[in-house]
Amino acid sequence: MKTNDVILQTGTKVVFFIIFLFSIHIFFAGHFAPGGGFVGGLLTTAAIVLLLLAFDLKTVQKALPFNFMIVVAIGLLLALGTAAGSIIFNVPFFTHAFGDFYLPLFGESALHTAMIFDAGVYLVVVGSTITMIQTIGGDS
Amino acid sequence: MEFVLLIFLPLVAALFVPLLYKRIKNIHTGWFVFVIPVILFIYYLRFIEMTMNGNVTTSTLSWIPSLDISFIAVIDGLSLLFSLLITGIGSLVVLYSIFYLDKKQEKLNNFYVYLLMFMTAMLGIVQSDHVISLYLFWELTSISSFLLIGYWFTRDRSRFGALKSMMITVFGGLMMLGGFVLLSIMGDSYSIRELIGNADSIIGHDYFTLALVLILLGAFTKSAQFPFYIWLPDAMEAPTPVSAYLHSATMVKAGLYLVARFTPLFAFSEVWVWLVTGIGLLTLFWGSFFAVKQTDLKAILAFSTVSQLGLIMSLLGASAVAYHVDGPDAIIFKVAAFAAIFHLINHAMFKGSLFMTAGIVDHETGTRDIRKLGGLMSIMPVSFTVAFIGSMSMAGLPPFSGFLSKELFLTSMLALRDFELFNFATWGILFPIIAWIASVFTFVYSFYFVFKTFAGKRKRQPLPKQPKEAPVGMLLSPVILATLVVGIFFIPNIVGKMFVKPAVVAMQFGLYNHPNEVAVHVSAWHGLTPELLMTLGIIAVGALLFLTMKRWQKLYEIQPQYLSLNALYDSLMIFGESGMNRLSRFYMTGLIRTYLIYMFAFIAAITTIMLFVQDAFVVDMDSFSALNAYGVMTAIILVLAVCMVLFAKTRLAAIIALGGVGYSVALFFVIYKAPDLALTQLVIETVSVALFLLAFKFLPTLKRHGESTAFRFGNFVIAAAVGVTMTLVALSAHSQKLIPSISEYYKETVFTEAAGGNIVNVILVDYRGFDTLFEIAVLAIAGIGVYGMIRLRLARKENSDENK
Amino acid sequence: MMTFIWVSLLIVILSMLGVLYRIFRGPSTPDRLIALDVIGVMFISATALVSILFHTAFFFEVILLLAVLSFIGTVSFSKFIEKGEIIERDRNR
Amino acid sequence: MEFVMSIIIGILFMAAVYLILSRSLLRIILGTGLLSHGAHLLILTMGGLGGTSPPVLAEGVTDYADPLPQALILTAIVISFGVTAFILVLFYRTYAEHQTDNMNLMKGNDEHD
Amino acid sequence: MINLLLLPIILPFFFAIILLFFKEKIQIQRALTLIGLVISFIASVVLMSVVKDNGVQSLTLGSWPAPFGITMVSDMVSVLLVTTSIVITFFIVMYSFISIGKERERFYYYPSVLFLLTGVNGAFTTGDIFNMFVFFEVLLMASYVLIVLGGEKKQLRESIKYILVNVISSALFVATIALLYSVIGTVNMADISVKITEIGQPGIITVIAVLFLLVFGIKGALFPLYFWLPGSYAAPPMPVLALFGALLTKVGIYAITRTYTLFFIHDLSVTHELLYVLSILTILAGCIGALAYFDLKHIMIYNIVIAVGVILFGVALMNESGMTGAMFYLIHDMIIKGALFLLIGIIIAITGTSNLRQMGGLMKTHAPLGWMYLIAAFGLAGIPPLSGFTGKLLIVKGAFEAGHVWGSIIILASSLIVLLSVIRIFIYAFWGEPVELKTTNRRAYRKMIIPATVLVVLSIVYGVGSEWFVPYMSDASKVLLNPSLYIDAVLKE
Amino acid sequence: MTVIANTLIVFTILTGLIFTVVTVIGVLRFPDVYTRAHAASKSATLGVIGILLGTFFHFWLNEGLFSIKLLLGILFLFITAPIGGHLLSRAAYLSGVKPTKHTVGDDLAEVVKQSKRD
Repeated sequence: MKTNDVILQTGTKVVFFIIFLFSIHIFFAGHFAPGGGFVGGLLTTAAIVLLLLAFDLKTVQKALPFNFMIVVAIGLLLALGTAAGSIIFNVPFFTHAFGDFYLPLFGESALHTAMIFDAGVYLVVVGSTITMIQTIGGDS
Repeated sequence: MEFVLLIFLPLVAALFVPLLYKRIKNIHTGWFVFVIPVILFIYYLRFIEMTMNGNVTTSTLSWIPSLDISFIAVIDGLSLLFSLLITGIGSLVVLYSIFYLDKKQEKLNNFYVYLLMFMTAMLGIVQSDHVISLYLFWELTSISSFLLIGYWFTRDRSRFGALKSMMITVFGGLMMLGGFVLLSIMGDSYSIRELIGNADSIIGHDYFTLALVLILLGAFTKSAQFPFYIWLPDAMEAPTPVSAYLHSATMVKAGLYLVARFTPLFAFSEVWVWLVTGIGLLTLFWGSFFAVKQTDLKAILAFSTVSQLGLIMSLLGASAVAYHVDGPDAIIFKVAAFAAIFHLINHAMFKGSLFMTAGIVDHETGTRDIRKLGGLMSIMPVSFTVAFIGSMSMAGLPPFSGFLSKELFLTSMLALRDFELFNFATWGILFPIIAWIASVFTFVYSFYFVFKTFAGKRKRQPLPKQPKEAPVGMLLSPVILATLVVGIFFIPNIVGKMFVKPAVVAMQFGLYNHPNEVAVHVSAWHGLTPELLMTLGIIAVGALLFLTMKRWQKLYEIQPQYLSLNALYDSLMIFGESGMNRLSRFYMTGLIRTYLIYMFAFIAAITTIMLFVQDAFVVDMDSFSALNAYGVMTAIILVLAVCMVLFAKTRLAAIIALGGVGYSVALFFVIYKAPDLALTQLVIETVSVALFLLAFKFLPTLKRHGESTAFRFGNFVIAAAVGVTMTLVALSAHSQKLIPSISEYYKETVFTEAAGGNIVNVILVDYRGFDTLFEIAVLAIAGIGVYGMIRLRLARKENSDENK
Repeated sequence: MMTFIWVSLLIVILSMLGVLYRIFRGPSTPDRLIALDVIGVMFISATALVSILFHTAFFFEVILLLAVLSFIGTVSFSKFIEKGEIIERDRNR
Repeated sequence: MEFVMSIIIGILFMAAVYLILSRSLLRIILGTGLLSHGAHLLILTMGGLGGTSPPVLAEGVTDYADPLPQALILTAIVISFGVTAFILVLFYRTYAEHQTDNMNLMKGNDEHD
Repeated sequence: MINLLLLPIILPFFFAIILLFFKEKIQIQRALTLIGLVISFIASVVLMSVVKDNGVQSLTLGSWPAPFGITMVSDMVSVLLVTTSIVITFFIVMYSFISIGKERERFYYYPSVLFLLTGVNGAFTTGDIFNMFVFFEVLLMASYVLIVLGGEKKQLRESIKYILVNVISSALFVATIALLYSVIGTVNMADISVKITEIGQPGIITVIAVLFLLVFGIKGALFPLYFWLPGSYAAPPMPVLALFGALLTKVGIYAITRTYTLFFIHDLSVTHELLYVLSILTILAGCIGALAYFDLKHIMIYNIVIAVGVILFGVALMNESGMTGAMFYLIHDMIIKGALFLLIGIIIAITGTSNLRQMGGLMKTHAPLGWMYLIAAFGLAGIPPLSGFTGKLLIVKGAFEAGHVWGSIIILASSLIVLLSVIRIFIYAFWGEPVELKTTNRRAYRKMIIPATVLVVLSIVYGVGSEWFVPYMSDASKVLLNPSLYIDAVLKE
Repeated sequence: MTVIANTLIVFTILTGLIFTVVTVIGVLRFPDVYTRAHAASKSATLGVIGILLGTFFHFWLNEGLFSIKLLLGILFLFITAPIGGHLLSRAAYLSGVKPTKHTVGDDLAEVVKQSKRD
C-alpha cells in the first residue's frame, strides 16, 4: 500500500541539519579531539542516507545536484595536492605546514595544511559512499 | 680473422632468404643458399694444415662478460673435422634439395631458413669451447630440427615426430646444462679446455659422477642411444634432404662429439667407460636388430643410423680406457679412438648417400614402402649403384670404407675382452659377442635395404608414380658421396693423417703431443686375425639370414606393441595429458570451499607446528593486564552476537547480529581508550547495515542449501583449527613483547612538531598520511567498482542479443 | 557519588541484558527491532555514565553519534520491514 | 584481559572461517565481516590494552594508550568497509546472474575438457 | 629532487584521478593514460639511473625521522620492478584500445588500470610494512574492479572466489603485522630488520616469518595456496588477465623476497628451507596443471605458477647466483608473460575459442603471429639466448652451489614441461590442418599484434643483451643479500 | 554548592534510571509489539534524557564544562525517538504483526483493507 511519511519527512528536515552540523563539527574537531575526515565524512553520508530514506533518490538528486564521482575525484585531488605541494618546496612528500595566520574575519587562527588533506578525505568518503548507495538504490 | 663470427654466417644469411624468395621467383632459392656452406667449407679447409701439426686456434666473442659467458670458438682436429663434415655435407644436401623440393609447391623460404639456422647451430656446437654457448647451440639444433621435422606442418605424423624429437633432445639438453653448470662450479670455469686442465680438482669432487651422468644424458638423447633413440625413426617425417643432413652427418653426431670432447675429463671414471661402451653396444645391437623389422625405407635407414651411432659410441667408450693403461696395451685403445673418428667419417658418407637414394626412390616412385618396391635396378641404375656402395660400406664389406673401420671396431671389442680393468674380465666376453651379433644384423639390413628395393621383380600393383631415373642434379650429391666411400677405402691413411689423427689428438687430450704420434696404420689386409675371421662369420651367417629372412621376420611380431619404448613414450605423453588431467581434476574441484579448506588447513597446521617446534608458545600471565569487568561483559555480548550470526534463521536477524558484533567491537574500542576508532566503527557499522538492507532487495533469503552434518563438521574442524591457531599465536606474541613500541615518539612530538592534539588523527593525516591517502583511494576504487558492476552489464546484453 | 554512578551503570547494563532477552525471544521481527532501539538508547545512557566515571568528555561525540545512528538504524529497519526496500527511486511514481 | 581478548579473537576467526566455508553466499559475506572484526581486535590487543587515557593530549595525563595500533586499525576499518561494500554488490549481482546463491552450483571453470 | 622515487607511484595515481573527470570521453581517457604512463616511465628511468649511481634512495614522508614516518625506499630491486611494470602496463593499455571494448572503457577501465599500477608500484617501493598492506589493498581493490568489470556470468562467479581468497589473505596480513608489532613494536621495514637482528630472531619471529610467507604466498600463488588462481585468472578479458599475470603475483613474490631477505635472515634452516620446499612443490603443481589443460588460458596461467616457484626457489637459496638469477627471472617473467598473454589473446580473438582442440593451421593465415608466439614460447622455456635463460642458469648454478642438487634438476626438468605445454599450443594452434575461422578484422589484428610484438622484442633484447642488465641485477641481489645497504639508506644519520 | 549540584545530578540520573528500569519491565512484560513499542519509545527516551541531563549537570557543575554536545544530543533524542517509535509501530502493523487479543479497536484495519483493494 502507498504510505505517506509525513512525520518522518518533517523530522528529517530538522534532523538532517543537526547531523550535518555535527558531522562538520566532528570533522573540524579532528586534529585535537576525536573525529576527523573519516568520521565526519561518514556522518555526512549518514545524514544523506537519512534523506534518502525519508524521501527518494530523485528528490535527493534534485536537492543535492552533485555527481558524486566527481566529488570523489576532487577529494582525491585535494588530498594528493596537499601532499604533493611539498614537491614544489623540495621537501619530503607530505610535509605539512602549519602556523598562526592573521585572517581578516577570524582574527588570529591556526591553520594547518593537514586540515586540507582531511577535507580531501572527507570528500572522498562522502563521494564514494554516496555513489555506492545511489547506484545500489538505483539498481532495478 | 674472427672465425667465431663465421658460425653465425648461415644465420645471418637466413635473414635474407625470405626476401630472396619473395623477390626472385625464377631462380630456386636453394642456389643462393648453396653458396653459404660452400664458402664455409672452403674456408675451413685452410685449417687442415694447422691441425695436422697439432695446433689449436681460438676466437672469442663475448656475450655476457660479467657472468663470464661468451662464445669461444676453438678449431682443433676434432672441431675442424666436424665443421668440414657439416659444411661439406651441408653443401651437398642443399644441392640435392634444389632438385628435390619443388620451388612452386613448397615454402622454400621457411625450409632454407631452418636449414641455415641448423647449420649455425651445428657449427656452434662443434666449435664452442664455452659450455654455455655449447648449450645454446645445442638447443638451437633441437629447435631447428623441430621446425625441419615439422616442415609439412599439416601432417599429423610430422607434428608428432617434431614434438617427440624436441622433447627428448631438449630433455637431454637440459640435463646436460645441469652437468655443465656442475662442471663449471667444480672446475671454476666455463671453458672446456680449462676444465680439462683442472681435471684433477674435478675428479675428486662429490658431484663428479652426477655431472658425468647428466652430460651423458645429453649426449645419449641427441645421439639417439638406447633408450632415447625412439625419436629418430619418427623424425623421418622430415623432407629427405633434412634426414640426410640431420641424421647422417650432423645432429645425431653432436652427441658423439660431446662424448669425444669430454673424454679427457671423464675418462678417469669407471662409470663413464661402462656407460658409454655398454649403452653404445646395446644401441648397436638394438638398432641393427630392429632395422630388419622396418618396412619403410627411411625407417630402415633410421634404425641403421641408431645402430651405427651405437657402434661409434662404444668405440668412444673403449677409447677412454686408454687413460687407464700404460704401455703396449694402451695402443689398442688408442686405436679405438682412431676407429671411432674414422667410422664417424665413413658413416657420414655412406649414410648421406643412402638417405639421398631413399629420397630419390621416394621422389620417383611415390612410395617408400619396401614391400611395394622391387626391381628398380634396371630403371634406376645410378641410384642403385650409389645405394649398393653405401649399403656394402655399411655392412662392412671390402672394398668400401666401412670395412676398414668395422675391422678396427672388432679389434677394439676383442681387446676389451682381454682387458682386466673394472672387472671387465668376467663380463668382457660379452663385448665381442654382442658386437658380432650386431654386425650380423647390420649385414642383414644393409642387404635388405638395397636388394629388396632394387633387385628382384617389380611388384604387381603399380607404384603411385611411374618410376624413372632421377634427374642429374639430384643424383649429383649421392654420387659424390658414394665416390668418396670407395675412395676412402683406398687412401685410408691419408684421410687418417689429415683428419682422423688430429681429431684423435684433440679427443685423447694429454696422451699425445703431436698428431703424428698416433701410431695407427690402417690397411685393408692385416693378416688372418680374429677380426677377419669374425667378418667372415658375419658374412656367412648374415647372408644365410638374409636369404631366409621371410621365414624369421615374423618373429618380430612376437613383441607386443605395448611393450615397446615407443609405447612408453606415448603413454608418458598420454599421462602428461589425460593423466595429469585426471590428477588435476581430482583436486581442482572448482569449488572455492575445497581450495579454502586446503589453504586453511595448511595455514593452521604449519603455524601451529612452527609454534611448537620453535618453542615459541609462551604464555606470560604477568604481561597481561588485569581482567576488566566491562571488558568481560562486552566479550560475552560479542560472543553471544557471534553465536547469533552463526545460528540466525533469517537474514535480518543475521544482519542485526553482525551489527551487534560490530557494536561490541566499538564497545571494546571505547573500553580500551580508542574514541576515534569507536566513532568510526559505529558509523561504519551503521552504514554497512544500511547497505545490507539496501542490497537485501536483490538477495535471496538465508538458506543452508542442504549442508549435511558431515559437511558442517568438516567446516567446524577447519574453523576450530584456525581459531585455536590464532589464539595461540596471539597469546605467544603478546607474551613476548621483546622491544618497546616506537609510539612514544608520537606522544612526545604530536603537539610540538605536528601541532595537533589527537594523536591518532595526527598519525592519520600527518605521520602516516600516506596510508590515508591510499586508503581513501581504496574507497574511491570501491565506489568505481560498485558503479561499474551495477551499471555495466555485458552479460545481459549478450543474452538479449542472442534472443533476437 | 562515584559509587552511585557505578551502581547506575550496573543497573543500566543489567537493563540492557534484560532487553537482550527480548531480542533473542522475539517473537516477531519488530519486537526485536524495538528491543534493539531500546538497547541503543540505553547504550547512550551507559556511555554518558562511563564518561562521568572516566572524567573525560571525549565520549560526548560518541553519545551524539549513537543517537544519530540509532535513529538511522531504526528508520532503515522499519522501512525495510514495511516495504522491503529502504531507498526508493522515485516514490511519486 | 589479553587472554580473554585472544580467545575472543580466536572465536571470531573460527566463526568467520566456519561461515566462509558454508554454501550460502550471504553467510559467506557475514563471515568476511567477522574476519575483519577479528583482525582489528587482534591489532588492538597486540598494541597492548594498557594505558589509562585515550591518545588525545590532555592536561596532566601521561599514560596514553598506544596510538599507533589505533591509527592502523582505523585505516584497516575503512578499507574493509570498502571491500565489504564491494563484496555485497558483487554477491547480489552474482545472484542476479546465476539465479542461485549456492556456492556448490557455482562450480567454476576449472573445467578439465 | 628528493621526491623522485615517489613519482612512479604518484603519477599514475594522479592521472587515474584526472581520468575520473572524463567518463564519457574515451579518446581523452586513452590519450591521458598513455601520457601518464610515458611520464611515469621517464620518471622511473631517471630514478633507476639515480639508484644505479648513488645507491639505495630513501625518503621518509612528512620530514619525520625514519621509523616514525612512512619511509619509501627505492633500491635496485624495486626500481627494476617498477619500471618493468610501467612498461608492461603501457603495452597492455595499448592493446586494450582494440580489445577491451567501448563499454568497459566508459566504466572506468583505464582509471582502474592506473590505480592498479599505483598499488603495484607502491607495494614495490614502500619501506613500511603496514603501508605495504595499504598498497596491497589498492592494487587488490583495483584488481577486483578489473576482474569483475563487464559483469559477465563467468566473471562474477570467479570474482567471488578471487575476492574471498584475497579478503582472507588481507585479514591474515593485518593480523601478522599486528603480531610483529606486538613483538618488536615497529612497522618500518628497516627498523624491523634492525630490531630482529638485535634480538636474534627468537622462535616467535620465525612463526611470524612463516605467517608472512603464507600471507604473501596466497597473493603470490605459492603451493598450497595457489588453488584459487587458475580459475579466477581465466575469467576476465585478456588484457586484464595479461595485467594480472604479469604484475600481481609478482607483488607477492616481491614481498616474500623482501621480507625473507631483510627481516628473517637469522634462522635460514627453518624459514628458507620451508620456502625452498614450497617452491619446489609449487613448480610441480604448476607443471601438473600446465599439462592437464587444453585451454590456452589455463596453460598459460599454470605457467605463472611454475614461474613463481622458480623465482622463489632462487630466492630461497640466499646466495649470489641464486638471487641474481631470481631477479633476472623475475623481470623476464613479467615481460614474457605480458607478451604471451597478449599473443594468446590474439589467437583467441582470431579463432573465437580458447580450446586448443578447435584450432589449427593458423600458420597458413597468421604466420607472423606464429613466429612471435614461438619466440615468446622458447623465451619462456628458457632457451638461450632468449630472455629466460640467464635467470634460469644462475638459479640452477646457485642451487648447485648451495648443494640443492635435486632442486636444480627439478628446475631444469620443469623447463621441459614448460616447453611442452607452450609448444603444444603452437603445434595445435599454428600447425595442423587449418580450421575455418570466423571472419576477423585484419586491421584490428594488426593493431593488436603491435604491442605484443614490441613486448616480444623487448624480451629478446632482454635475453640477448643480458650483459647490459647484469650490473642492475647484481646490484639488486647485492641489496637483497646485504640488508645493511637497505637499512643504512633508511636509518641514515 | 557541591551538595546542591550533586543532589541535582543524583536526582536527574535517578529519574533516568527509574524510567530505564520501567522500560525494561515494559519491554519484557507487555503482551504485544505495540504495547512494547509504547514502553520503548516513551519511557526509554525519558530515561536516557534523564541520565544525559545528569551527566550534563555533572560536567557543567563539577567539572566546569558546559557541553553543547550533550544538549544537542538531548534535543536530538527528543525529536527522533517518537519518530522512530512511530515508524516501528507502523512497520509492525503493515508487516502484519497481530496486536494482542485484549485490543479493543483496530481502526487502521479498515483503511489498510481499503487501500489494498484499490
